[in-house]
Amino acid sequence: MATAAAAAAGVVGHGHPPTTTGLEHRKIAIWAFIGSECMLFTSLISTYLAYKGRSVTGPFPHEVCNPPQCATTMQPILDIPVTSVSTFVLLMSSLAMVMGLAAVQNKDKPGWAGTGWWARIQESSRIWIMMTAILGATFLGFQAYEFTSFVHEGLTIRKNLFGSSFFTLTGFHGAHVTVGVLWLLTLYAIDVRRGLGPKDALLVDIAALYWHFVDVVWIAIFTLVYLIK
Amino acid sequence: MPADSRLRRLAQAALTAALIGLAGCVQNPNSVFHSRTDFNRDVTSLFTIIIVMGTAVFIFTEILLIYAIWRFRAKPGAPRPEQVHGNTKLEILWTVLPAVVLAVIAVPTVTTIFKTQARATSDAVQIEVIGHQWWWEFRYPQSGVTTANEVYMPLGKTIDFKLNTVDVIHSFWIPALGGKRDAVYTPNSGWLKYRQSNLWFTADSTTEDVFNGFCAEYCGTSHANMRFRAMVVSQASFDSWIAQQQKPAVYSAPAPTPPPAPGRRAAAAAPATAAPATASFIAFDRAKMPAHAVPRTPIPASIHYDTTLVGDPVRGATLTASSSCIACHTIRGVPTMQAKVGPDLTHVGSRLTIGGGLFPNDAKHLASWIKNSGAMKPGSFMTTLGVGQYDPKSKLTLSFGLTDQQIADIVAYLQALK
Amino acid sequence: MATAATAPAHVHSGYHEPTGVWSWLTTVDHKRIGALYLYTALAWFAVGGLEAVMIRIQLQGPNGRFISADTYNQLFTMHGTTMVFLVIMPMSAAFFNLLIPLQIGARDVAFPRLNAFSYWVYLFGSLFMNASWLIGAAPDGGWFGYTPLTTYQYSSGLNIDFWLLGLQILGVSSLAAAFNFITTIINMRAPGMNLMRMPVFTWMAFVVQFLLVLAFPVITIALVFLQFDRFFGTQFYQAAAGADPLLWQHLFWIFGHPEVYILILPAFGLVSEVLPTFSRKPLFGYAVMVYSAILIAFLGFGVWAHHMFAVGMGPVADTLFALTTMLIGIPTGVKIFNWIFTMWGGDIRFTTPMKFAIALVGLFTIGGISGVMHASPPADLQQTDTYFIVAHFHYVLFGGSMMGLWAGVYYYYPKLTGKMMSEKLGSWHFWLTFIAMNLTFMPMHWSGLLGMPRRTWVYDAGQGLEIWNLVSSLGAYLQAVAVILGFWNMWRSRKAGAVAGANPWGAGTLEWSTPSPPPEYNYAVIPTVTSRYPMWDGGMQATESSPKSAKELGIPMPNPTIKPLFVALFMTLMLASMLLMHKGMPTAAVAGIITFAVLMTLSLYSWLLTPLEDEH
Amino acid sequence: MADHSQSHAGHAEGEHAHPTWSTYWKVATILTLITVAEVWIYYIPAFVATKLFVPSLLIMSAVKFAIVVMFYMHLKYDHKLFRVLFTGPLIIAAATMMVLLFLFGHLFV
Ligand code: HEA
Ligand code: HEA
Ligand code: CUA
Ligand SMILES: [Cu+2]
Repeated sequence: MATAAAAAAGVVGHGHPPTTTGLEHRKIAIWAFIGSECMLFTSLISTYLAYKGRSVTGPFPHEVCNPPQCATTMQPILDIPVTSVSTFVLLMSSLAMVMGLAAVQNKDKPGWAGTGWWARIQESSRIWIMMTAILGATFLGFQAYEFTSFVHEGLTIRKNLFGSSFFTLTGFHGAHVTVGVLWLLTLYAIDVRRGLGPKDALLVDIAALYWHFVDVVWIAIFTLVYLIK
Repeated sequence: MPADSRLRRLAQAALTAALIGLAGCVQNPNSVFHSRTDFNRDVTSLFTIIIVMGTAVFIFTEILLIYAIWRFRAKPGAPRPEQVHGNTKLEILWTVLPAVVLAVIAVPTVTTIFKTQARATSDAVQIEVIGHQWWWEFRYPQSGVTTANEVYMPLGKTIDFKLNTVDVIHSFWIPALGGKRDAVYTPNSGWLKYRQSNLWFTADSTTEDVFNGFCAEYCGTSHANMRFRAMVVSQASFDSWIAQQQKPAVYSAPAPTPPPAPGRRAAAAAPATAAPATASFIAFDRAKMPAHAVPRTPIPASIHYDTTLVGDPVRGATLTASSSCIACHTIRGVPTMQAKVGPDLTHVGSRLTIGGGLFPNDAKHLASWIKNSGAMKPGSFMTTLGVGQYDPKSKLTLSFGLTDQQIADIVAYLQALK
Repeated sequence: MATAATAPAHVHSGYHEPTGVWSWLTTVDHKRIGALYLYTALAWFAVGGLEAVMIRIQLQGPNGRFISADTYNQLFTMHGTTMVFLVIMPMSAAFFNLLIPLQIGARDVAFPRLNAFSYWVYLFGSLFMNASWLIGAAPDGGWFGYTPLTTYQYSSGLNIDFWLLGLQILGVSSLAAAFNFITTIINMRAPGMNLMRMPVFTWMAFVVQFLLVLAFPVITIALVFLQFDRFFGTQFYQAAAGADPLLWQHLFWIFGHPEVYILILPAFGLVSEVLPTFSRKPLFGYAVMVYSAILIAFLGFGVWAHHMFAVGMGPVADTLFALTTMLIGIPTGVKIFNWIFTMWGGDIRFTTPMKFAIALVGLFTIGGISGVMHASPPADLQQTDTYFIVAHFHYVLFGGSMMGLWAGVYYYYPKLTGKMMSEKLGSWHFWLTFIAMNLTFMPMHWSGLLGMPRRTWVYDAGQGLEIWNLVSSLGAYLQAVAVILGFWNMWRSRKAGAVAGANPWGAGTLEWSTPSPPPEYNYAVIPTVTSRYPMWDGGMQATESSPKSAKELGIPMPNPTIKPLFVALFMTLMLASMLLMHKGMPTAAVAGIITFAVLMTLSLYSWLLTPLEDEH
Repeated sequence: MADHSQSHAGHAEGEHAHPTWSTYWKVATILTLITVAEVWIYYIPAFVATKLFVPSLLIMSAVKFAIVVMFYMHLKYDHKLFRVLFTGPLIIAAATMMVLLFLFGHLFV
């Protein structure tokens, strides 16, 4: 029987043998990578929380800092309204992302989304991918605004423990978003050059998984850093 | 519980047998098995259980292994052995047995944890231990005494050490008296609630003696040279030591007497020798110092000092109070000397060692130290003072600095500070 | 070994694999990459060992003056760092590369070019870190670089910068490799090779990859904090700013303890292959061996603070970590006893690999038991930071990891090179190593309990330490001889060794069905696996030679490429540029970082946009 | 890593039921609503003062986290292997964070 199996397998000699699980290599890799990222952000968030309320001088995230602790009275520095908006933007980018993936996966069946202009939009992977990138960039814009205004209000990465751990944590997340945006733009370029179809779905899928993960990390950060006093 | 105590007795026997020459032996002054304190007695009895258990497991496992490989060594032409794939019963057995052994270790472990980390008794002698690169500062908050590298404690009294550091992490360790505790920076604003930065024990089963202490946490260049001595003395001696330490420098600065020429042992030295008579017990008697407590670090070949030189403490006092010593050291009673960088020298003459327990406190070593501490102790932050000395930090040979005679004067003065 | 004589050498095969430097620089063949890992790691072992020998010369007698205090501190720091990150881990990686695809019946790893990348990053990273010796600024903060000692305030030299940047680089290598092997093992198993038929080495490798994936991000972050503190003046470890100096210790050991299982499990895996072969019996309790490893790995994340009992975490935390730590003794014990019972009732042949494997069982047990002794906090207060600890981790690291890896070298050398290593030399190598390592490390238990702190440049006379240190030093010198013998054996056997057949040891696992050395495509026909030991159960026959090339067989193989090497090089240079900051050249540093970042990204794109293989 | 891209791309997708775009929009709406709720209670001092504030925030963000992972990352529909690859690390990460916060005196003390 072993020989029979071998003979059968002989055919496999040409081209690639099917993967054991029938899944794509890169999809497994990206999930393993995401698992690893969990520990990365856990370390960052744990540090932020461990140092919560231990800065010896202001500005502080949620509390007023009065002299002598601070040279002059300093108001709580976190800007919840603005950050809420940027949070919303990032959430919407995830929506755009899934729409983009769906569009790519269904390229081969035109009209899958029904009829009418809205269906046409739904079927256009380029629109959604570019939209995701734009929303991501918008989020980064908000972050840039936030950082600069903090610096003007006297909170730098050197100022106090809050500054160090806050900028490093959110900065790491921002860096992840930046990479994601570049990745999406690359996909967009490919889409424009040769069009992304179902056989490239994987390319978009792994980018999407990464993007959504960066999004859920922000969900955690928004609550743990911004909302909990 | 009797079972435990029986085990303990058996263990004690096994230990003394197994670790003969290790536990409590004279040639091994720093053995961790000296049971001089309540702390070490608790640890030793716990450790004994662990060692006995460990040894048992070790012997059992190794014998099993050796027997197996001997018994089942290849025999020529032997048939293919039976292809056993496992045996659930056996595997359960050797999951349970270790669990039992571990339980035997775990129970006394937990009880000892809570016992040794309980609050120290309220009447305990408080000592603040402050690590510096690379020497130890000891403060007695109850009596306002500050000293360095030699910590005195009363026999039979509980001592509560609070650990802190001014720079990197150090670790306070007197093997014969107790375990380690790291000196991690803790803000003066009170000890952090979630960290136990203290260690206490009672030296109740020893005679008056000197024990070696070490820094056990790597802390930079001279980590190896960050030693100290622990003197356990009778309550009476301790009290008189404290009384003496509380005094300002007993050799009060320049006396009006005309400074005598060098070479003549002048009356000037007299106050130095006379002064100490005021206190009955000043310091542990050099003569009684056990051999293992006498440092044997060699003086580097590069440092020469003519021991026949006779110093004049009066000139020494003026020199000290006006030279760069003032940048780092305190000598209470001398207005110019209030710096807190280096060890407090108010009673340096009464100490048995210098340089962080590296050298005996005699003229030769003290002089060599002042000349070139960097050569005596790698990384030492004290400035090189001897003229013509090679300064390890600036990598230059000093064209100016103290002459041997000046150093002799300073040494004479410092030695007078009993 | 009967086969060895009759077996045709691989040179008989009709085609020749490309040779020459270029073919090695551009290779994406997992076997060649494995070989590169192996030889590089052994070279670093010589370096790390020589550092150890210098340590021992200095400590041979009291108040030694052989080297300066600063040099000593650099030596033990680099010795530890080298042995852990540049020797044991890459040597394990060598076997991952060589064996995983062969053992699961695959033709390569999932991402061949990423695999090459991992190796080049490791090579450049290790060279970078050791370049510090050339400017006399080798890392000197201890292998776990405790803050605040390693912050700029207390270590303003480049020493620590080399250390932390070096570790960042090496981390990239390990992580990339880990994702690669996880995918490979999950997704490239031959038909019939279900998880519970996988060779135990592959299983251990699988578990280790998860440890890597979860442990390395933590030290990466800890190092990022340190880097920011040193380079940008952040305050993560600045006690004066309210920071807790213990943050570093926690983050480091959250990585550090899993790391020690990263160091031992591959050796366990190798031994689990060697013992059955030479006992001619299957591994005892295969399933339990697998589960215990998973359990060890899992528990390994919950014990880190047992390295910190002296900092005063309070009784509750001490108790918690003491208990979790002790628990780990149980699954590990299961392994030890299962190995003994693998040999039990067997027909044991004492070949060199078998000798090393048995030595692991015996010696690791010693280290493990002393480990359990440290696990008791009150007792550990008398052990921690003394030579008793040094004894513990050398028994587990040398007696465990090193012994297991040497067993692997002797066992798989025929598969890698097609030649047998000399048994006579091997026997000498083993016995010398065995005696010498005990001479070196056993006395350290005593010097530790007699009050000798570790990391001490000198110890004073008359403390009862002279004799123990002298013996340790003599043992170390003897080890040097042993190592040289081992190296010599490897070197000469490549030419002089007897020709090895496909399965010289009469082993049972799949990799032994391939010719020695295997062709680039490993298996002309992807095997169908029917049992754990197909070579014993007649499920597989050995293929002695493979006359045809991949092209002739129409097997798609990845093209060689230099691109991963360039990406690795530019990444290393990018991080290395940071050094200039502390040389007072921030602009130059930034310029360097940007330049190399751009170059890296470009070569990365050109790598990603070229298909792996020619269309067919 | 363009490795092995040619062969049967998107293999896995075909096998599993897929969330439709309406699911996606529903999820988006829920996410938005929860976020609004979160920010809203942040501005109710009375509620912030209560012991419920922190737990409720944690729960809400946990829910957001979960639905994004389940629907947008289609873990709910995908091969269970991915669930293992993600939840395993997540559990270890969460546990580590808890213990760390305890050791730094922020939890249970
Ligand atoms: C290969 C690496 C490796 C391995 C596998 C281990 C395994 C273990 N280690 Fe070790 N350890 C290190 C490498 C390793 N260690 C290093 C490098 C350090 C020092 C770091 C530094 O400070 O520089 C260290 C330090 C270290 C410490 C800190 C000591 C201190 O600094 O104060 C502790 C404390 O608990 C410890 C414990 C253990 C335990 C309990 C195990 C267990 O996994 C061991 C389990 C095995 C056995 C127990 C033996 C076999 C079992 C049986 C035969 C069954 C019966 C046994 C019993 C019932 C006990 N180790
Ligand atoms: C797997 C890891 C590993 C290995 C294999 C070793 C191997 C050895 N180690 Fe150690 N060691 C560590 C890991 C390891 N070590 C770690 C992690 C530390 C802690 C560091 C720290 O505190 O920060 C440490 C610390 C350490 C110390 C304590 C230093 C101190 O605290 O002050 C000592 C002291 O004796 C020591 C000795 C040795 C010796 C003698 C060997 C011997 O086994 C070495 C044998 C090898 C050789 C002798 C090399 C022979 C090669 C040649 C002679 C060259 C030949 C060249 C050609 C043929 C080309 N090691
Ligand atoms: Cu202080 Cu080591
Ligand atoms: Cu550990």
